[in-house]
Amino acid sequence: MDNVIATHPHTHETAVPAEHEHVVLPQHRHHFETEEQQREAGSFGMWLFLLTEIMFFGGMFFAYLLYRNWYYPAFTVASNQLNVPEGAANTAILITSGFFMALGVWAAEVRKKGLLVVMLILTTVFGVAFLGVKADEYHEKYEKHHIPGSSFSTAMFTNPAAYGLKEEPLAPDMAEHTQIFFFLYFAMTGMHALHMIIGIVILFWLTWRAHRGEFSAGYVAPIENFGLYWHFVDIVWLFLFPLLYLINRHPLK
Amino acid sequence: MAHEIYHDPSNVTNPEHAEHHIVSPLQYCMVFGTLLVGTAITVIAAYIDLGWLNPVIALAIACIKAVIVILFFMHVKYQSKLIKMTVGAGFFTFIVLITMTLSDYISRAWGMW
Amino acid sequence: MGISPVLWQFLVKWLHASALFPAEASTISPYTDALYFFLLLMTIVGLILVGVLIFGFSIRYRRERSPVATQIEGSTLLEATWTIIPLAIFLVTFVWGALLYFRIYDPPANAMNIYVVGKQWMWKAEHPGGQHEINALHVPMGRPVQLTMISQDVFHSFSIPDFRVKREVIPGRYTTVWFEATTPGTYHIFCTQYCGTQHSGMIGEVTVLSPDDYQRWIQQSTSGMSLAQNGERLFASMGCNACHSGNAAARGPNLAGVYGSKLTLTNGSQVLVNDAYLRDAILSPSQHITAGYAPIMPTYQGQISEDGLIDLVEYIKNLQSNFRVQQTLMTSESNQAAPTTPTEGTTSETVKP
Amino acid sequence: MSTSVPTLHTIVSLPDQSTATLPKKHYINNEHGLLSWLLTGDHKRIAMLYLISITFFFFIGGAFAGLIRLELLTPQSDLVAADTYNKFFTMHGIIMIFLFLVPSVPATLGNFLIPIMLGAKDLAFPKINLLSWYLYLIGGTLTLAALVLGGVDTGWTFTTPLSTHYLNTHVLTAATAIFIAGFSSIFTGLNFIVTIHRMRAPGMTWFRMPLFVWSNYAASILMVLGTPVLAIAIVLVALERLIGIGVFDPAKGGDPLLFQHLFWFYSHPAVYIMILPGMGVISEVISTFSRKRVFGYTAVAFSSVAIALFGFFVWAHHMFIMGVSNYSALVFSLLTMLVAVPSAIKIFNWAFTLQKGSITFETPMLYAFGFMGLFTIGGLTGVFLGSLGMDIHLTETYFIVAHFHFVMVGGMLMAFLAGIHFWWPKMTGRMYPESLSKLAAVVTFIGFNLTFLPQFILGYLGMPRRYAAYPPEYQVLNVLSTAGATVLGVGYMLPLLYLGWSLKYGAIAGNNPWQATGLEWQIQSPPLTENFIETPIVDYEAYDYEWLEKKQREEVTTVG
Repeated sequence: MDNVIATHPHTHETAVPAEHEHVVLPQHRHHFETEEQQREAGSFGMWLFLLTEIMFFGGMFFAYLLYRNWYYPAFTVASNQLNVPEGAANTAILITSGFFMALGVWAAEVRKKGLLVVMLILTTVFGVAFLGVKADEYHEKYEKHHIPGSSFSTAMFTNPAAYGLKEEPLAPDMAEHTQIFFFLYFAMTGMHALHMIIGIVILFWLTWRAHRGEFSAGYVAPIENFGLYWHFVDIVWLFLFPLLYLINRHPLK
Repeated sequence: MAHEIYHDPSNVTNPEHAEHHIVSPLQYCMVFGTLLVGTAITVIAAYIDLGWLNPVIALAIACIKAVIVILFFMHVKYQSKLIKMTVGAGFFTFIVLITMTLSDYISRAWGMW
Repeated sequence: MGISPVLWQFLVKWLHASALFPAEASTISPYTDALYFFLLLMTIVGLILVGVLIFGFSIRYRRERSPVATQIEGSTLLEATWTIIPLAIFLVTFVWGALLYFRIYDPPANAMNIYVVGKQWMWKAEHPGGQHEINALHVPMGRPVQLTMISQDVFHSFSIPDFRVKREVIPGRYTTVWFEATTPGTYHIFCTQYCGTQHSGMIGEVTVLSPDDYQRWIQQSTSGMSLAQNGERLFASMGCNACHSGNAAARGPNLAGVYGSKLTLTNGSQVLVNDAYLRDAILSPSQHITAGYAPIMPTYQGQISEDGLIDLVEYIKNLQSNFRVQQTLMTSESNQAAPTTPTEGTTSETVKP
Repeated sequence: MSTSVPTLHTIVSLPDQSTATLPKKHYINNEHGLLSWLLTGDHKRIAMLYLISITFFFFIGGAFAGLIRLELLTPQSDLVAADTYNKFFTMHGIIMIFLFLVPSVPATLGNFLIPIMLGAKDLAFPKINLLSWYLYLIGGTLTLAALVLGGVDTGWTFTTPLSTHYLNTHVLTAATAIFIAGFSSIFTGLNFIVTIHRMRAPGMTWFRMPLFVWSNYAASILMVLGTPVLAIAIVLVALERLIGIGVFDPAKGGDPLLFQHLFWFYSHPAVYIMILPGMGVISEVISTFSRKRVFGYTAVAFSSVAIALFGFFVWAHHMFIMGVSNYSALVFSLLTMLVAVPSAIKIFNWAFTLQKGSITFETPMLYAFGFMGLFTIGGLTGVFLGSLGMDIHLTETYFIVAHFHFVMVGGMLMAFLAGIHFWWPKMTGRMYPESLSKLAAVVTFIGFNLTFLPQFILGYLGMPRRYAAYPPEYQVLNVLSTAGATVLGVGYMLPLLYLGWSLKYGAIAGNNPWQATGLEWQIQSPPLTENFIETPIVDYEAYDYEWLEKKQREEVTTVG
């Protein structure tokens, strides 16, 4: 039996960097023919997972698009209640975090253990900083009664003058729709923050593993794949920031 | 038995396979700088009244930033065609969701139905 | 032989009472049935074709007769055939179906209007003359009837199988369906969209009457107040007439004759004033401000029931002059809640009390 | 190896039963103990775990179907009250769709076979494969919890605002269950796509892959891209219920149709997730039992991908009368007509595979014939519903119930049973009793038609779906349908019994009882833990029966 089977020499025809030769990594899973195959399968799998994330956020982005068109006046004034300086600072913080993550991937690829650990820690620090600023923003919304639900108040939109705002007051029925804006704001940034929290938990774990030297011998797939995830979370924010904070500052008449 | 075939070409070489490319820290720094500049521009642009151009500019900058992140931070520029197509497929389906659904909402206003 | 006569009689009666094909009781039915039979024919021909191929080949090429298979790669010509022919048939079906769709959902201009409110779990029909029916609907034969429908809670679906019409009844939005009944009799009304516990109890009967019977029915079952008259009361008691008084200096636009006209809104867009527009303008006025007026109208969301909205819509629909608006304004100013007995017809719908 | 000379009316060739034994070492006896199963990474063991859990849920869902049919025996709602009936059909729908049909062929047969068919040792991510089984179990357990705690009565479609504001049952539990089961399906799809791209053996080019792999690949794309949209729709429903956010609530300015759009964006492609893998099974079975390469291999392969692609463009045909714009309805109706074409191509290609073949009629082939007939009816009645004007009268009636049961039960379940019988000898190493299984196939076919053909007539009469009570003139057809369901129930119980029996008493199957060409038939049954002793090198096309004959001749001469 089994005469389809022939010996398959494990030749590395592809140009693998010289130091990779002849080293069988302990992390190499033996159902893969080569480490190259394993690495590419891993990153392809990660990309497919990110596709599902695109579609997951896609549903909310569509809801935002729809209701912004329906309730444009409500969305513009509600959006102006968001804290642009904090949002902009957060964008910079997140980009910085992503930058350190990218450097971390590089550090792993060139097998610098100490640098990798430092980079992962920096990534974590900036990620936590992002969440801290976000928490402050949420708190501000809480104080302004802009959290959808029973405590939600449209007073700021029906009577802006009382709050020192220069905007035109909204009709009460339109002001009610600011709640949809704030719900979408919380849903989208909340879902984004949830992804950040999951990411930070994984970062702790990766930092610990990097500290043990697991990624300093040529096995970098977890770092690379986590990097993809972390950058994807960045990208979501890169769209959330203008959509929620910026594009409504000069409403069309 | 065809012993001469050791590797399925499409399995280990193109188009599904790409060399492992290490992006240099210098390149990362440049990307980082571009992203920060982009953020600054988008914030400044938001405070200038450009009418309908405001959202267009903001989203255009966001798209450019996203593409840069995808290409360099996420290494897609150096990846195989397969990965590039995968990324494309994701955004394609996203656009299908948006446009096909929007076609309903837009055309609802056309008639009294 | 062995079957008892009683059981036999029961079986005959039981089978006799069962339906196999719905009655054709509206002008739409023959059109729907024609497409149905075309599609049925397509299915049967397709099934026979596949059946003949499977059985034919199975008999001809069974292992006993054909011990060795002949390998065939495929045939572009054959494959093109069974790509193009089904595609052509499906496209014909598409065009035919689309034409039928517009026939069913495009009401003729002269259709009489009846309002239907769906709620868990009943249908409430409201005739303009003020006749209200629960889980029943009386319509005249040979006259197009348009139903303007809305749900008070969840999705329902209004279906009269014997008329081949059906339309979802949606919360927050008017939908319409129309039919012209051809045969007197009673037919089922079903709610076909699952709407909660008593979904299967949300059924009723539509009674098709000859024009004479219908007139008789209309006169016998009126509640005394037409929808428009109810609307007029509501209009006054909600204080609508304070702004929509029709005076030149009024804070709200003049509503007389507004129905069916084209309005320019503050945002510059042009809209046709129809039932849906009127309803939306009452519930979310800020998106429907007529050009030249300030956005001061409060929302009535949650303050008027769907029935009340229908009354108001029907009132404004029939408002030809502002004479009575101003009359009621004066009476309400003199602390009388509602107008007394309606005087001569300023509302076009008048019903003998 | 195979000693008994095959007779003319069958291709089954089993080893000499007096001397044959199961292989000494295979994936089942490789390790022992419960933990070795619960912590396994072996795709074949996970497939068996899935098979057991899916069968369990199938019979629970089937029990609810039985109860529904029993209630509908009489026009009044006398067996159970209306609210109980509503819980029955909701449970039937949720269990059958999310816990049976979606994972059925991919998670069991696909899991077992795709790595072997590609010549790989395992799926790309064995741990994620195991994780997706656990997610499935959690989803299933939560569904059962919702059931035990008092049930849920939203219908499987969770229509807003009914599900968000008007029902007081365990909607959140059921929604969580579906959310989690959805991720199980995402991970399965992801695993398949990566495996198919990355793990093919040398020589296994795309166009040498069996069509079963192609169809699972297409279904996997739909799983990965569609399921997350369902997830977000479900999350929004849960939030709407919990804190009343108003996105789907017309009273607060939301649009209930937005939920429909998001829901059907997944749930329409989901029907292709359900049917495509079944089509793959049919391709394998038809080819094997007519000893012929599938007619127009490329067309069949690409039609799977075409269905996956077009499948994303037609979802609003579930909403034709629900208030989408008429222009949109036109576009979606036209696209629906286009998506029907690839299915027609497949049917004719299978039919012409029989031409000039050498056909035998073993059980899998009987199920496959059943599939072709029933799927033809199911597919063509779908055209009724895609046609705008016809849809108005037919939608939300028993016609649509009959239509999707023809596709899902008549199509997918027939294909599932065809596949289970076809690969049973490979999975267990033993044959099932042939005559009994043929009887089961015939009983299933008859019972199925008796159950669902009357429902087409009921639907055209206008009997609405989801009715606990109905006008008495519909009773005769309902009685017929219930009678058919009884027969159908017998048809489904039989395989459970004789397949269980065959585990111990079935004849030893040998490596290749069907003389089939797939890689999976060239290894021992049941296979070794890592499938192949050495990585195979593929140097022949799929369904190359001449290659197989040549190989067997060589074997005989070598042994001789």
